[in-house]
Amino acid sequence: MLWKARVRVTLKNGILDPQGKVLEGSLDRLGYKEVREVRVGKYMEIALEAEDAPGARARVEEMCRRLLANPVIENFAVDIEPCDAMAAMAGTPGTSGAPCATGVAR
Amino acid sequence: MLWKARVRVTLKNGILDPQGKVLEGSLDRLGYKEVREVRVGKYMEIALEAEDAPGARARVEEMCRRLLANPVIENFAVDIEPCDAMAAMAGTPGTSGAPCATGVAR
Amino acid sequence: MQDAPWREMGLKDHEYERIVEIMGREPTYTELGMFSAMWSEHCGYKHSKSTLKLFPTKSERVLQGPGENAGIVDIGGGMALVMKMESHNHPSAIEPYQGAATGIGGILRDIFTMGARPVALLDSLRFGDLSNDKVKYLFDGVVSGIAGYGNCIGVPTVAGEVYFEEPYTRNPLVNVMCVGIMKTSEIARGVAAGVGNAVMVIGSKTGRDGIHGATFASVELDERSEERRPAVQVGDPFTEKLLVEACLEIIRSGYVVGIQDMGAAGLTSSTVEMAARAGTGMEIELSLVPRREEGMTPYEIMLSESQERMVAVVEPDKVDKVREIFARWGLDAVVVGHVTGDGLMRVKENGKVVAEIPAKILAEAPVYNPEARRPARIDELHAFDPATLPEPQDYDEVLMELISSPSIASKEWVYEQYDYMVRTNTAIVPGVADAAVLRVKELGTPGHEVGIALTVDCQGRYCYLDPYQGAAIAVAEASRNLACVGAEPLAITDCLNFGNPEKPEMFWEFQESVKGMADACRKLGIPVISGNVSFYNEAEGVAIYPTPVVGMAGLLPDVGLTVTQGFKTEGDLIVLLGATGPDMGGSDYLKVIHGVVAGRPPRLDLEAESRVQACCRDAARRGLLSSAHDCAEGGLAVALTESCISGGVGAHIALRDSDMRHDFLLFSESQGRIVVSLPEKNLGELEGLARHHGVPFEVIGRVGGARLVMRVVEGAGNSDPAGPGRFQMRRLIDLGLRELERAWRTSIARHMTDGESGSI
Amino acid sequence: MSGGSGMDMKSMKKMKVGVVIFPGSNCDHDCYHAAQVMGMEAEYIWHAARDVSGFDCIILPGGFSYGDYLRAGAVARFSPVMEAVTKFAERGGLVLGICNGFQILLEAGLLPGAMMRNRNLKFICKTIHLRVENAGTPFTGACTPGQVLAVPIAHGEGNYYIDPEGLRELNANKQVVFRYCDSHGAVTDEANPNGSCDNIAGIINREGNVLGMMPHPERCVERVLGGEDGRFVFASLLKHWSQGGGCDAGCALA
Ligand SMILES: Nc1ncnc2c1ncn2[C@@H]1O[C@H](COP(=O)(O)OP(=O)(O)O)[C@@H](O)[C@H]1O
Ligand SMILES: [Mg+2]
Repeated sequence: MLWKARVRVTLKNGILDPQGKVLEGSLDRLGYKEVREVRVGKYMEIALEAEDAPGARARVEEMCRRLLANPVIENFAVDIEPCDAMAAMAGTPGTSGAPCATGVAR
Repeated sequence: MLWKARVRVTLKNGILDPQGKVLEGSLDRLGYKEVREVRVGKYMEIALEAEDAPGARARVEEMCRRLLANPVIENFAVDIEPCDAMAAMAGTPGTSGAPCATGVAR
Repeated sequence: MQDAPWREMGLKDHEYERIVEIMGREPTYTELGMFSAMWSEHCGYKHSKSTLKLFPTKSERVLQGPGENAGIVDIGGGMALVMKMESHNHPSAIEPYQGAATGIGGILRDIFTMGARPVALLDSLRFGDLSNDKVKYLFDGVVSGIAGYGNCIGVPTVAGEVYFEEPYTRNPLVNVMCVGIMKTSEIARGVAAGVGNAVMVIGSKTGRDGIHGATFASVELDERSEERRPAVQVGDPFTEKLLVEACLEIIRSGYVVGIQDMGAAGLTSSTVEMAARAGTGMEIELSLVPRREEGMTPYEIMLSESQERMVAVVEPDKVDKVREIFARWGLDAVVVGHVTGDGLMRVKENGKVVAEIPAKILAEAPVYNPEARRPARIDELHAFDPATLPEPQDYDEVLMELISSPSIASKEWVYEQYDYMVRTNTAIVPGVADAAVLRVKELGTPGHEVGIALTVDCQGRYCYLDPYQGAAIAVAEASRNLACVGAEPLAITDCLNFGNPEKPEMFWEFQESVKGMADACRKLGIPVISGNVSFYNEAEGVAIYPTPVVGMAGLLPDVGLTVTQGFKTEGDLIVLLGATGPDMGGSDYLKVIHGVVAGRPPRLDLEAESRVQACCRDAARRGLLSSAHDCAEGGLAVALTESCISGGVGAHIALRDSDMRHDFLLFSESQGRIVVSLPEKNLGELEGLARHHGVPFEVIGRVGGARLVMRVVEGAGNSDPAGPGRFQMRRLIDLGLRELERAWRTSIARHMTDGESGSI
Repeated sequence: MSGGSGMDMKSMKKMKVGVVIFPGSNCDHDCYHAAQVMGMEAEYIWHAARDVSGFDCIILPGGFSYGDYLRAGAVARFSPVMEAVTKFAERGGLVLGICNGFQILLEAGLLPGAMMRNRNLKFICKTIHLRVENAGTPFTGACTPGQVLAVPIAHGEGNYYIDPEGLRELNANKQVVFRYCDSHGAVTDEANPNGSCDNIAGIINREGNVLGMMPHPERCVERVLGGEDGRFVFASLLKHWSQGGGCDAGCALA
């Protein structure tokens, strides 16, 4: 079965995030005074075959440990959803009814 | 009240994602033959004050349109969660009981 | 077919009628798309072709003039230099990072497609006023896009220019130039020769990105432009790096008959142009083209401008070898068709013909001779008399303001983002001299290699006031910049940026500029070997300044003898070669200090210009000079400031009085002037050279101290200008080097940090 | 200074340097050229190679391996050649990672710490100053302790990070080999171009045979390019080699 993993990679606590700081400054200048903090990370969508959700999660977490995140400075979090062929048409990365990566054939 | 917005910015359908292609190749060489596609985007966590969740969402979506995403090539999606002071200690960006941005004091 | 689909594609009704007439039938949708791309201004040069014929394009050194992907000149020793410049203005206005990045990708392909290894990039940039937030966003994005692509692919960006002027606010100019080096024996061309040979598509897969980019470049920007997102592509410098290596390998191996990159109009233009050049035809099968997306129509495949793709024509028995080489670099190389003898461009999808057009007809867009009309503004602007302006009280203040204006200030903020040293050939890095210098490792001896000098120049304001004169000055300045490092001009590549040529005033600007450039090229003996025209640079009816950018390459027999612009040694004499006149029209002094853009641009005496340049070059080659720097924007005072800052040493200047106002004396932008410094013992020899060349020569001061002090000697002709004055001296400028340097060096960074754009 | 201190006689065997080519390497030919200028014998090593024996030193050059997509060096470290390089290093072979090469060594775990984006978020290309903090390594033996070198940098991700404990260890073991400094040798925040932790520009492993540095010594071994301080690094290697500290012999820190 085809699954979609959403991977978020963020800098560990305590590690300075210059990109986040720059965005805070820019948002402030644009008038968003309510913003308290911005942290910038990476986001990946991975479409993969797996038996079940736990199986998919285990594989993706392994990919994160080996390649997708650098454990010295980064944390990661993985969400697994079934690929929804219908939603794949939508294009926007919704929160539910997740499009399968981008629905693009390879 | 303090909210936490998770912003995911992804390339629009049909737009080339060179990073995703390189990761696909690399994961394949590492033996993850089950991977069908990888798309790489950006991820931001924004801690902000707002009356309620819809209010927070509206503001963050506006930030996305104005600054955080380039509508010419990118889509964005926003999730809003209440800031959970307890979880803020955890450090890892979990899916629920979201830490507030990274819990780093400013 | 819906109502008049050709209009949406940018074709005129009469052009459509002509197509129907030639074809003897209505074209299919795919055919119409192919026509509209090939007959767009961008690919077809409809409005510019007849004017461009004015350029001189030959010299003993020219191996390839205009007409191929890039021009080539012989630099001796069996080696050749390849060069080309191109614009990516409209994509950069919409998506500055990717727009600029893919501009770099495209110009690189034009070079290695000829068989040359790209060795240098240059960028010529124009934006609006830097205090505008949108301008900052564009400027920041464009510079990081150039850096992102150029650095990643490992080609140094060695020189460029940046101007900030209001007319470029909505329509910035992003012109990029690439230079390559190759053996003359390895020149490859974009020809589809040899009936039966295989046609291969190489590199990235084809997606829906950039469909109709050529058309997009051929219309004015409007509020809908941001919605034309398919016209924006994402660059993949990593794939292109592999493509460079693999293409150079197949060219050297002799396996390819012809090769061409897929630029504007993608598969259509590359196949059609290759067939047309060879007088052959081609048949391709679209189902064989590797695709990134499902369900692409023939129209989309033929017009996609996905980046990092090439077309190669290969003898059938070499196909496997070519495939092998590409596989080693991790790239696709797929046979999609073959060369035919019938002159037809035939496109099939799953065996069914979807387009069939004579290649020649597609490649030869209709040629127009539009109406030209001198704009009314010219006379008004020329009527302005700078002498009516008040003379400033405090010249220190004026100089500080001038050197802090972003167009004059240091461009360090820009070029420090570029890797200008990779490949270890850059002998003169940015900011050190008027032109970049690269050694050619293959020629000469270690430490004394043959050098190539590179520069890009154009002052759009001059061209706005007088396009003929402004364009001629661009050529003269580029050549002068080469003379300052001691190099001899080899050839020009250009990028001609103008508004809508269908408007007679705009077309007049274009015509005048080409005439000005052509005349200057003839006079200075420099051929134009490649270039690019970018029309429709208008946003909401406001056109840019006419901006014919000149990219020039020159040759130095020995990089060890290169001269830089910084003053070096306390006690050296400072000499001005060339004469100063009241050339205030279009000057930075007028614009920055008085807020006026008017007058006539500086006079240009090409005879005098050529003599000054020859004199400087001779002096450099004889090793007489410690420094040389041309007087450009901001005139003599700014040139001296730059020489002081570059060298980290001050200067004492005493100018002979003339009947000119002191502000004119300091800030006039008279052409044909070079400030040199030299040890006193060389003075006689330099003076002899100046006399020999008939060049005005004036000792104006001495290097030393930590201040720039400029005085004017009032009274009779003086005999010892550098010494303590026996005459009445009026001090005009007295500024510490540190103060000058801080203002000049940090100006752009200061503009960029307040109200930072913060894009990520 | 004269470069080829270890190369007195023409007839003598030359020190043999292998320069790895990853897809996306840019400074491979620069390292190759510099090694030759310095009187070494240079040879390229393709990233798919599984054997790197026979070299006296291996250089992982600068550039953008795999486009530096995701993180600089993250993908390249899985190249087949890296297994061989790791074994080579374990046996005591000299490995020099320059810029992207340094990033790859970090990702591969051959050196501790990680690289982050420069603190100004921009690529930076310019000549900076370095202070030699440890002149007792095979890569700095021709330098004097505290010597200031002018060497170019060119990177977007050169902001070195290591946790406080790791930093203490680096310092305790004299593993910090180069620090960013001003022209007088003062290690100041102003002289830190990219935000690196403790101004670190180059570190060595505990065994003393694997060095990573962000600046590019190969870009300054010829006067015509404006500087020659990079010669010290190559001359150090030659010195070490000519004194018998060659390949497979252990090269633990003196
Ligand atoms: N966009 C740019 N890219 C790279 N280098 C640049 C750029 N703009 C300016 N430079 C470099 O900065 C230096 C000064 O440029 P400029 O002020 O145009 O000098 P000049 O008037 O002498 O031509 C030159 O070395 C030039 O190549
Ligand atoms: Mg200039």
